[in-house]
Amino acid sequence: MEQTLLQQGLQLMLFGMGTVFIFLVVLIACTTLMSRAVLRFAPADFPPVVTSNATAQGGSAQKADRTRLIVAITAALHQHRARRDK
Amino acid sequence: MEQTLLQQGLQLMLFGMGTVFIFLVVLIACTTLMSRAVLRFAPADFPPVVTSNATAQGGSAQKADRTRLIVAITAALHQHRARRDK
Amino acid sequence: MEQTLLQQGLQLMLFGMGTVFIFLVVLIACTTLMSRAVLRFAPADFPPVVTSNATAQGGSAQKADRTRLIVAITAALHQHRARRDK
Amino acid sequence: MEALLGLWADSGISQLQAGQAFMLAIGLLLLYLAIKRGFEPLLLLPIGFGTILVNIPGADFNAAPIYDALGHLASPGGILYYIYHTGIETGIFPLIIFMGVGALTDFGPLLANPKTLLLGAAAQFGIFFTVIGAVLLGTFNIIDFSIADAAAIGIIGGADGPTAIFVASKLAPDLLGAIAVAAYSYMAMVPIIQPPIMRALTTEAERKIEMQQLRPVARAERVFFPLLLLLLVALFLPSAAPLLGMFCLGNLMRESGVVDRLADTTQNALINIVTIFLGLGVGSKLNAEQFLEVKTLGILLLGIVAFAIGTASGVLMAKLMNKFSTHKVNPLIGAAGVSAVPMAARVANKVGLEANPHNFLLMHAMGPNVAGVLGSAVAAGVMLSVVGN
Amino acid sequence: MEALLGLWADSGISQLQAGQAFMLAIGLLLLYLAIKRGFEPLLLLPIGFGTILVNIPGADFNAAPIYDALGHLASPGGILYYIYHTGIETGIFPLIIFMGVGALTDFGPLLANPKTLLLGAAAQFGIFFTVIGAVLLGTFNIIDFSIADAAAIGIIGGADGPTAIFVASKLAPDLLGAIAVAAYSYMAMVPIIQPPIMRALTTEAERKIEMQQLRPVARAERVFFPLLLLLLVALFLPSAAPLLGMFCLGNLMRESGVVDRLADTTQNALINIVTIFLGLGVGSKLNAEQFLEVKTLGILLLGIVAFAIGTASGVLMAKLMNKFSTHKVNPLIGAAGVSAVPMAARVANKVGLEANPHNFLLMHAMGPNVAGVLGSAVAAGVMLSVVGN
Amino acid sequence: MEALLGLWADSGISQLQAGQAFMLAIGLLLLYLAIKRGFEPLLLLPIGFGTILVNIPGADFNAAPIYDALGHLASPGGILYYIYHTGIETGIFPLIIFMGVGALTDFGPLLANPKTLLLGAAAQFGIFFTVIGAVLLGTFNIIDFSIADAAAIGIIGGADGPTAIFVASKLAPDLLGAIAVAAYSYMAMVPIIQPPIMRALTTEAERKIEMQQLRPVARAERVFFPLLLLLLVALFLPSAAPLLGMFCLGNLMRESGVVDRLADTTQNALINIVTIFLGLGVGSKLNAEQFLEVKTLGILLLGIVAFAIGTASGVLMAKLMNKFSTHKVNPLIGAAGVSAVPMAARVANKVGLEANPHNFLLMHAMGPNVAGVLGSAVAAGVMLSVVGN
Ligand code: NA
Ligand code: NA
Ligand code: NA
Repeated sequence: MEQTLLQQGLQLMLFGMGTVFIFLVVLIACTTLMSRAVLRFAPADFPPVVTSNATAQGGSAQKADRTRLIVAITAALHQHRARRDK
Repeated sequence: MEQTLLQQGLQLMLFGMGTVFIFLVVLIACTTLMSRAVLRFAPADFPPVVTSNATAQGGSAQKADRTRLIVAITAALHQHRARRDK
Repeated sequence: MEQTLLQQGLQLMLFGMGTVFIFLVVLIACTTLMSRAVLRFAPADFPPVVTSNATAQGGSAQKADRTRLIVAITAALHQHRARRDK
Repeated sequence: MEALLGLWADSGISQLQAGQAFMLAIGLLLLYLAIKRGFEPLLLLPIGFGTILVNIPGADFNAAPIYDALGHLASPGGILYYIYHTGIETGIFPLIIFMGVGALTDFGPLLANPKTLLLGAAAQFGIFFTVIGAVLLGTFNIIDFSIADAAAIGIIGGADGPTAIFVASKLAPDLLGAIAVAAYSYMAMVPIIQPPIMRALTTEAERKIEMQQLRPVARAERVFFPLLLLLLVALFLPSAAPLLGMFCLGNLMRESGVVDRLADTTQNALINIVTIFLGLGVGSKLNAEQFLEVKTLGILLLGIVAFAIGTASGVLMAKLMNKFSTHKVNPLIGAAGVSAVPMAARVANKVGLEANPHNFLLMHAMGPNVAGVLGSAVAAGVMLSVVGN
Repeated sequence: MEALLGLWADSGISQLQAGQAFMLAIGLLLLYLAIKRGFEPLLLLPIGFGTILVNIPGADFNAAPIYDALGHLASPGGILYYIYHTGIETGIFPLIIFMGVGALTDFGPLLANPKTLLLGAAAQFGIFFTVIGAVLLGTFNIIDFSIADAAAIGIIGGADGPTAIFVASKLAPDLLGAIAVAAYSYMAMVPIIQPPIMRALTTEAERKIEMQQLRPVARAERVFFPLLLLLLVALFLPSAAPLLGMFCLGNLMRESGVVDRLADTTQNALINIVTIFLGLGVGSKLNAEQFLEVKTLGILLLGIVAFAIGTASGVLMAKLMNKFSTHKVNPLIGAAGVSAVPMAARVANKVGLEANPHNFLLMHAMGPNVAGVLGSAVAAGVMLSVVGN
Repeated sequence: MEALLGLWADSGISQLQAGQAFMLAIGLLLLYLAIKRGFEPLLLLPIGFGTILVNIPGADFNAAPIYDALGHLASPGGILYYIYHTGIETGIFPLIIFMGVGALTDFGPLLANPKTLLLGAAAQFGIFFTVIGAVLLGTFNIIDFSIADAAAIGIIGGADGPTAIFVASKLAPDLLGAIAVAAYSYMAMVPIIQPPIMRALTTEAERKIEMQQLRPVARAERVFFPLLLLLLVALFLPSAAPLLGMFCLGNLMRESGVVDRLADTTQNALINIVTIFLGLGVGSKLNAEQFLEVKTLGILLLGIVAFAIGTASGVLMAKLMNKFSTHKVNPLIGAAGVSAVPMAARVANKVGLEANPHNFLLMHAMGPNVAGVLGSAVAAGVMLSVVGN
């Protein structure tokens, strides 16, 4: 017997949302386990800075580079000034 | 009756130069109207610098970037010196 | 009569190594002649710096750029300090 | 008789030209939205431009190449033909874009608070609710949507451009133009669509909830996460492997730290080149015959429903999670689960600041935001495996 | 008998090898011009290198791939075969280059003084005069040029590489190598070709004319201009739409300010990559059979005539404009109407400075210079629509 | 009967899945080597990732596209199918990489001391010795290698990735995956493989030999060298022209100084993009059927033999040269003749410093190092012309 279009749609919804939830729940579990394992076996491996939204999707690496450069220049000038003021 | 090669060539020249001139004259007219409309309805929208040939075909964006950077550094140094000399 | 696989392999080795050596010996000869000709007819064409492994395979141009920039900044600061100290 | 036929032909042509003129106006509208209103310009500018090009009468941008009997090229095709058929029909461009998005994605906030993945899951309800909407329109003969059409339209609710284009190119290529335009337009309109729904479904007190600062995330966690995701996909959901595999490759290049020059090119030159051609290729589907259909109206209508339902589901899921957890989440970040990275996260932050000027939700919202990307890629995999054959 | 056939074959081969040896020398000459004389090195270096590669006996760079009966690849083709057939025969590479040129073009000077478009129009007379020249050579059976050949040769006078390659690849692929080499060589020789003509046709007083400083141009004008151009092309000249459409896309990306990362990639990585392969592909047409023809001599001769006539027409049109206008233009900038951007504008500036050391014509000459790009693209459109079928 | 068939099918599938599971582990191993151990990550990361993708059951990354009777695409292929067949089977990707390597190669040290080319020649003995090894395995029916297989395996000893991939794709595509993995893995293991051999074949006194500082090299020499090399290839070894021609093009772009923007893109965006896809394409050949063969074991075994013999030959040739020359060379730099640029040169430098802390051999070792690239490209040309038909 042919399924109606509506039956197909409902099945797709149930199967789809089910899969999405199960998959992401499994991912939560595995991620949590993985993080714990990492923190136990390689605890010293922390980056100096926490996640920043500057590097999130859309931010360009070049912009980040330029920022870092400006920071470096500013730092150089500061250091220089500090040395001079001694 | 077949056209001779020369006839074809002459026709191409007349039709071609005609089209080029008509098209570009129409473009002049439309551009002038467009510019007037812009200057009437959005007069405040001027860029700080007039057109420069540095950005014309052949100039690379990277070069411009580097130049801007050097300008920035020079400015920083100047500012710094000025502050120091106070 | 068919050649055995081993015969083919030995022939490939002899012909291959022979070609490699002959080709590179010819290249040595031509390169030496070319270098002599260049040094005789265009002696003034020396680069300021000798070959550096920084630019060998694997080094990225961007890194070199950044290095050059840092050098430039350092130089600017030095020059500035020198002038100040006069 | 001949005169009549001629008349018909004329009117046919003039009708076609009316359609093309209308599509030229649509193309200009998209350019206006991109340039003046800032609606996802990286995509809508090339899409709008492609729309104009493909609707220039007699310019044949979409013409197929013609080969003579010996297989030699007698007449080359139009450039949009080549772009669409090599890059979009094959799925290559959306997959490369997805690799680039992976290389630009920071999973740090998600790793610091993995339960926000649930918000990204819940927001996908918008997708499947829309499928039902399309199916109902089909069932009641209002618009003639097939189940494949319905699935492709639903994916608009994923709020993720390359996913939508990838799915639509496989399931409903005729609707690709309308679907892509709807997806990117509504993504750009997230700051208009989402806030009223977010405010309606939350109390002032809920919107004021401050969340704990995220813990720092180790580099090793960042490296392992794309591999873990890849293996789970490999084991449980191979139909999502093209999208999520390329995404994980980009992210691994980013986080491994050993191939920075590859990651850099992926994030810049490569994704930019492909974005231009992807946009033009999508634009080539915005031709009068395929776009000026009642189906397009249906798609635009269903698309906004999808965004609204997805937003609501994310917020409600966050409220549900708060019933079972001691670490309260601010339900506003649930709305970021639709993805539309990073716009939806910024919206959550902004609405949060209105309620509590010291409450910066941005980083907290980035978790569900990228989770939404994964969620809709999973949903896409399900659709491709269920409907795709 | 067999001995004779063998002899013939041998001599045939040795003759072929003589041709190839000659072409290797041509390749080296092009490299010399590019590297030592600075003749348009971005194109002539890859073209010269491609010329050498394709003429290496037995290296098969131009070999077509061979497929077995089942459609599997039995023997892959040479890399130049793939480059030519995917990128040049289809027109894709010249169009992408044109997009890049659009992204590098500043229409500011043209917008500040739109009537300089007339100079760009007049200079295209070089194109059509050359067509007549080629047709006469054909009519009197000196060289056997068809009308399509004549049109493709004429476009050399457009002084615009991608336009010439695009037109030649459609109308006269056999002549593509010679046409591209002539176009780029003469563009590089503009500082030698143009000044005598410019001096001969102008008086000292005319060369001293100082022009008013250009008005500043609003950003909105810059954004609207490519759209305006695109719409005029769409309405009046669809056959020019591929070239000018891609050009306008590049320019819009540049000027819109909302897709800077796309514009940057278009101006750099993308145009550079395509330039290398375009050059190699053009070089692949510089093989002995196709290049060592009396036609090539005709092309080289007609090409320089085209440049000379174009230069003269531009200058004379400027003088004509001065008869009807109160704002005098310096007729030297008319020579920049041939395009050859930005070389011809620099030449106008230099010749102007000789007459009046305080007269900087560079920015004034950029207007007709970019107008010449548009003018020859329009001419190309006419030729493709009239001769192309 | 049906039950039995079903059982067989099941076991067949489960067997296949065991193979795929094993290959997934191999992919993870390659990623581990790339990320954690720093083994040539630019290639091994994409190769390892491609290995995982292609072995995901049901993900069809290697599926061929299906066309209907009218030639329309009924079902698009997998992305790895497209990458392999457009980029690797045709030889295009390795050739573009070679162009990029040329643009990154500094021939200065080689030009300052051209006789080090002999060291690069001698080290190729590893290639041909390995051919004999493979042939012996075939002759005694231990592993069924053909002469084409043997040649492709031998090229591992060239210690040059793109050359190995180019040759293997033409002579033994089934072995491509194993050959590429062996080549890159052993290149990464050069610091482990070479030093014992170098120490065993040299005396302490020999290792202490200090070499004269290299003379400065004129720019003209650098420009002429790739042209000279190209002409010699054109005259004497056309079968090596694809590899060495593209290499010379890259190097000429670098050294000519007139096309810096092209050289820059070749060294960065272009080589990076192609590296990613080359790696994925190679990974697509690491599928269970083609990799889980006894041949793979043979390849891995023969590959390490090739590296060892190549190292030894280079060192011994350096000692032989010292018998006939007054300018002594330190025999350690002979080991750099295998190529594996720049790793092998660094190893020579390190082992030299152990014997004499003031003896910096790095620049001296760069000469034989890049000579080894040329040597193995020449060897590749010989193999393609002798075995390729
Ligand atoms: Na989503
Ligand atoms: Na022109
Ligand atoms: Na080698």
